[in-house]
Amino acid sequence: MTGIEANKNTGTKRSDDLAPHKWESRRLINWSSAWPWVSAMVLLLALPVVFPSGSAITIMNQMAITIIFALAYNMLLGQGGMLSFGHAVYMGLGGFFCMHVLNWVEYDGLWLPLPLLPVLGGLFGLAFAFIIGSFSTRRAGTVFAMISLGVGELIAACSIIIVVFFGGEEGVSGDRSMGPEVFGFDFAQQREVYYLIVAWLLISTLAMYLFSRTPIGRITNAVRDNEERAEFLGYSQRHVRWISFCASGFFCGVAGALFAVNLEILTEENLNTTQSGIILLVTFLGGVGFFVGPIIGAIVFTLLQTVLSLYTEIWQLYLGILFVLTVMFFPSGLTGLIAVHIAPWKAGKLGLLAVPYAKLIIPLLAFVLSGAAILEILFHAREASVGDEAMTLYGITFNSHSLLPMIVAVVVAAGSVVIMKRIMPSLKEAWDAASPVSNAP
Amino acid sequence: MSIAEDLQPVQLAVELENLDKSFGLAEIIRNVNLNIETGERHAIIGPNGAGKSTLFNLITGKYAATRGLVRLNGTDISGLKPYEINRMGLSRSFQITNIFPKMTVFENIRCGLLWKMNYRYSFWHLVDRQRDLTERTEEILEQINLSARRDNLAGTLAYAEQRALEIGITIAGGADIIMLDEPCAGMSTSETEYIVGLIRQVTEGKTLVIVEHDMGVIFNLADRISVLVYGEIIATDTPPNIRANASVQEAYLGSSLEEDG
Amino acid sequence: MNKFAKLLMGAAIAGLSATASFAADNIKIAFIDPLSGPFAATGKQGLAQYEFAANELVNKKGGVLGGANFEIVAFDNKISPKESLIQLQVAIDQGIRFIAQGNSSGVANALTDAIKKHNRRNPDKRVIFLNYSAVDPALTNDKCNFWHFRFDANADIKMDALTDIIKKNEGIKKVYLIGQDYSFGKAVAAAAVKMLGAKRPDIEIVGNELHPIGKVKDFTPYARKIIASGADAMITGNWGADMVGLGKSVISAGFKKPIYTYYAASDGITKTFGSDGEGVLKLVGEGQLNPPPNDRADAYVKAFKAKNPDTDIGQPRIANVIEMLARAIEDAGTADDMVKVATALEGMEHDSIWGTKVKIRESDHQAIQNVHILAHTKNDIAHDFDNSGFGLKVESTVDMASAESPTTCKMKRPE
Amino acid sequence: MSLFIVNILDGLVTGLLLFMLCSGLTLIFSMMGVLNFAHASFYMLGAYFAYQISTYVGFWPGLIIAPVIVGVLGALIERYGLRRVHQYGHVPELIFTFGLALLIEEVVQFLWGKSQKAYEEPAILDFTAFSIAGNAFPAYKVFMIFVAIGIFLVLLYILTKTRVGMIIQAALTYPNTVQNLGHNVPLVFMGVFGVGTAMAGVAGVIAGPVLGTFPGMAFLLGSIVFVTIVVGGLGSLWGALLASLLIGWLQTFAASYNVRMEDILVALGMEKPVDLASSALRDLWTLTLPQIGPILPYLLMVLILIVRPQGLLGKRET
Repeated sequence: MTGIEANKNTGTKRSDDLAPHKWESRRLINWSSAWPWVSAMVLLLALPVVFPSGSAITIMNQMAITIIFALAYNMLLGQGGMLSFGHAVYMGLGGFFCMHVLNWVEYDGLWLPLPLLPVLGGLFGLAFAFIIGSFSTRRAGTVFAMISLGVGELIAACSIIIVVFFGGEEGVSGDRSMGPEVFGFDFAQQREVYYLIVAWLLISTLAMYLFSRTPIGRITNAVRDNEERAEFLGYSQRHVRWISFCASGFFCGVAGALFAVNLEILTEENLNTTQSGIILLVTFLGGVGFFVGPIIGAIVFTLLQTVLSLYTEIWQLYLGILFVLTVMFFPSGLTGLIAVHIAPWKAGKLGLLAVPYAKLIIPLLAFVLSGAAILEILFHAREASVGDEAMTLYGITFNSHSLLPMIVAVVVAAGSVVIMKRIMPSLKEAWDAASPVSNAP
Repeated sequence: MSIAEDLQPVQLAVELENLDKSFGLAEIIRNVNLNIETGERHAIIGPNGAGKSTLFNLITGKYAATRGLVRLNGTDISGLKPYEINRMGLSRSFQITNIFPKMTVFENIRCGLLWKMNYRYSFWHLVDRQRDLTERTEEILEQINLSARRDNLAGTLAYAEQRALEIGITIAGGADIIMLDEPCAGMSTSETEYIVGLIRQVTEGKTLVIVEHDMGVIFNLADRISVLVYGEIIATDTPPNIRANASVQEAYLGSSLEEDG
Repeated sequence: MNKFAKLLMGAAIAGLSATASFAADNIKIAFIDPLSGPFAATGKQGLAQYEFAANELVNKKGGVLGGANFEIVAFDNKISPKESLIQLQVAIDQGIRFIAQGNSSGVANALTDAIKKHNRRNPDKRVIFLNYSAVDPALTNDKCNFWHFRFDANADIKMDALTDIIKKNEGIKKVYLIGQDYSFGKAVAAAAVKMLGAKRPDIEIVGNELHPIGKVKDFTPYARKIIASGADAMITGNWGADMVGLGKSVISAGFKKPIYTYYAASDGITKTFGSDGEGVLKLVGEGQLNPPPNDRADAYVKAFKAKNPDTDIGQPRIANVIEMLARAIEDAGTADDMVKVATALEGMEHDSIWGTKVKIRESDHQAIQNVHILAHTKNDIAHDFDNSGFGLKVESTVDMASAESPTTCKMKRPE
Repeated sequence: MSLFIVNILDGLVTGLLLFMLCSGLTLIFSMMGVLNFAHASFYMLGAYFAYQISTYVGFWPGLIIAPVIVGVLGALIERYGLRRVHQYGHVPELIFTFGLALLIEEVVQFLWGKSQKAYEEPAILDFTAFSIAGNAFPAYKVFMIFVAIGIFLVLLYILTKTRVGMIIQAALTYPNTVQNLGHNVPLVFMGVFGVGTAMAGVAGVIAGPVLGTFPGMAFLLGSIVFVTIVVGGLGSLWGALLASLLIGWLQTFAASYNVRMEDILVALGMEKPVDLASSALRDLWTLTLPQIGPILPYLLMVLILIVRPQGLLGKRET
């Protein structure tokens, strides 16, 4: 909101004495910066038409909530350089609070239209972040990480002990459709909830994006990069971290509220360290250095979790491998992988990479598939019940206990490694040619 | 001391009173007394390990003094945090280049402006939409001659450019007292000339406290010079007098001669 | 949003909807339980039993409704309520109308609540919840609903049976209660205090405590307290690693008295206890494997082991679920109208393969059946667990346990 | 009183076991500045390797072989994983070890399945060493105490009497001096990581039979190890020892004494609500010490970090 207003003010006061390039960047509505938002909105509105099934909508709801949570988490990790191991509690607490609010609506006649619930969740998350942040943000680095871990464990443990608020292991459940109707919607159907969540997704994402463009947002970056320097520019590193911690807490609370609306139940799992670990994984996988990183991470992770687990039992193993490989080889995440292509693209040299990539994709795909095949065959051979030796992989049915499929998989895997090694030099050459590296020192 | 006594009443920008600093058993700064006048260009010189950087860090609040007082424009600043001291009108640069390497040159300067232009912890302004902010930033870029590098990442600049940027960030907030820690360290002659010119230009009308090894720079720039040896100030005077001072010759230049031999 | 992500999402969800559009010749039962993560062993064991029971007890006999086979569709809920609700949605989308779940009362609570709401909001796509293992008494009391059926004896029923046995054992004067700090652990403790107080007022409860669930690294301090209390018997509702840790610590600290427990068998637990558990571990539960109650049960277990040599029939009631569901569908004459199927299941009396009658009580949809005290032993074991030679042998039996017990359930039936 | 003595001994066993993990972690942290999140995973690997070996050749060879395998594995992970991530900075390093912990748990489940493994103490130690008021103290626990103390003494000897030890000690006190060692810093890093993980492996080998060998064992112990070294002071070996024993006893005594909140509140002059079931504070009134025992270390850590961020005996922050 605030961002749009500020935008309006400067936009209307524009005078013509400025250089054209500045003028362009300050128009009220700037197409080049608005098109991602508009197209995202159109896409999000269209998705339920393309995928009308209840499960697809449930998954998309889950995805949207994860996006908000991951973006809020990245306000700390990516923007502020604060590594939190207990961030699930801020989302969880916001969600639990909203669950109680829903029950007050249902049983005590509290008047609250459902679309406003996330504001309450956000405020609760903010209040809690304010308290915890008052001491945890004094230092960055390991001390902050350890306090976050400790606080996370404490709250997660409390969720079992303090039954009044957390409902013990069965959690707190409620009914979202008991509030006043809004424009004729009572939010009983998943699709109505989808549009509610999507609206909040857009609002939160825009707000978090604009936050990163405010003075405090920029200084958060500065403190992350060089806290000493920031102190000598008049900023208290502690206050800067505290403020961004609170902002992150707010949006975590919003995500928690949407979770409460979507699944109508909050349990201990919303608070525990596993959940905190997952959001770290999601954010890092997507790429912490980019605003869109967590969005991509959340989409990919939710798909892996819900879709891959339909096809294989050892999806978590794949996820673990993917995560470790990402940290080792692409520390800037999936988005980083895409982002490195922007420079060649701008230089119009992306075409140079097409051929080497096309060459690489086949052995790479072969390697991934055969590697997965090795794991799947091993797993099937051990887990299958007697007589069920036939397994189907990539549409081929074979006996998992015989040696041949395994040999084939190993040979393909080894062969593709050899081929990839052969291709690598030419790929590197193409890269050198395509990247517009300035020769200036 | 003589000048300060001659021109009563003078305004003092920085006053150090019986300042001591120890790390464990090592006494780095011993009973330093120093008055720096408003508008003066004051240099601190001394051999390696004399405690120049420590003195800097004491004045700017990075370290707390073991004993003694630091006054800024007459106010005692002991125990204040660096950011509080900065808000009182003192700004410093660092011996080791200390910029925001992952931000653009433009943003580096803008970060230096935010507090002083009253944007502070605002989350209701968008930085890109603030005309005053952008204009001021570009003025400073112009001043430090980095307009062409506006959108480059600071970490990718050449060394001299980074040092210039460092000075740019330091003066951006418009502080009255500028403290520069070895701004010309590791530079070629031509680069040094460029930086000295820059310093002279951007500190016009301000109090400058500078630590530097390059004697050419010091004698060119400073109104007065203090000589720090083993944590003690052995002399404070005008450049010609310092040059002529026997104890300085002995303690400072002498020791460097020995090293050469 | 990014183009790449859009594509990926599109492809994946398209794949998802493709799996959803299979023809529905078979009657599908969604099995929603953990198949990955720390509780996967129990989940996979249950899945193997469901698949075997469906094949052996229904499909090999020609199916139901003149040829429709049962098909078990597995959904991994990672023992998370959140994932369970998502998988429930996926299952419903695939046209599945029968939902089986058992591990964790927390998940069961989430599911029963979600199913109640779903059935109210979508009367054309109603589903039935076959709870085969979650024993929180609340599910058939305050939280009961028309769509939920429980085939296991609940915690109160088991405790009722257990205290009936303890009542007859004059040697027990002091009892120590310990459990995990959550609803089930608390329910066990509360039932024990109440029922022991009613049946054997002379018994002193020398300890009644809860420990954090899944967080205790070393149970030795608890074992010390139990020994020091001079207890003649110990009752615990612990399961999983908490059961093994507690049991092993208590035994190695020198406890030689009976440990009455709900879950201390199979999934590696029987093997881990081995000879240490002999004469100490006593389970209260339904289902009789040793001695085999009849030839049919014996053959059934043998056939199962031949197919799944590394898995056990740890939850015999699964066979009852399948047989009774098949009967209900036959009786109702439909596998689409859930009101009819549920009505047929209500009040059904069934002669189980395990030699007991099973009756679904109309008032709360709780199965009433024989409950046994089973001893962990090596003697007279026809069907062992974990291929360890050790198994569970029926020591004493309470016929149709708690058949008349009260319930707070106010069953609301659809008109 | 007899229960008190038993608890002292039990707490000592727990504390020493913790110390075996913490000492390795402290060494690694001091030399490399990395908090190895996957440290407890190497402990788990130690238990599983030893279990596998024990099914072929019995317990004793496993005691030696399993830690060696774990150590070699650790060194390889340092060489080919951590060293690569090192260049990106500390946060990615921490995240790498975090991911490694997840991956190792998955790999263990992939290789050994999800059930508990029947890894048992050797028959020769399967007897009661002594009893205090009916409470048996198994011989195996005596053995654990001796192994832990033995390892501590060896470590102390290496640190104080050997050249490598001197280097490591220098690194403990002045982290930057390691950089001045010049030659073979990478080799020292790899060695320290290998030895540190091998020590975690030893802890796994001897704890596996007592605390259980199952895929969740690393997770259960994982964060408590961090808590211990943070409480003790990062980089301080004596601090790690102090904190390990402190936390060992804290947990043992917290689990043993049923101090009830009700008694404390009544003693403080508060009145117990008549209708407890509907009181908003009912959870507070029914709370007991064993219930909150496992979270006490976290509470301790948060308090210590607030009051004294460098830990009990630590000298440096970060």
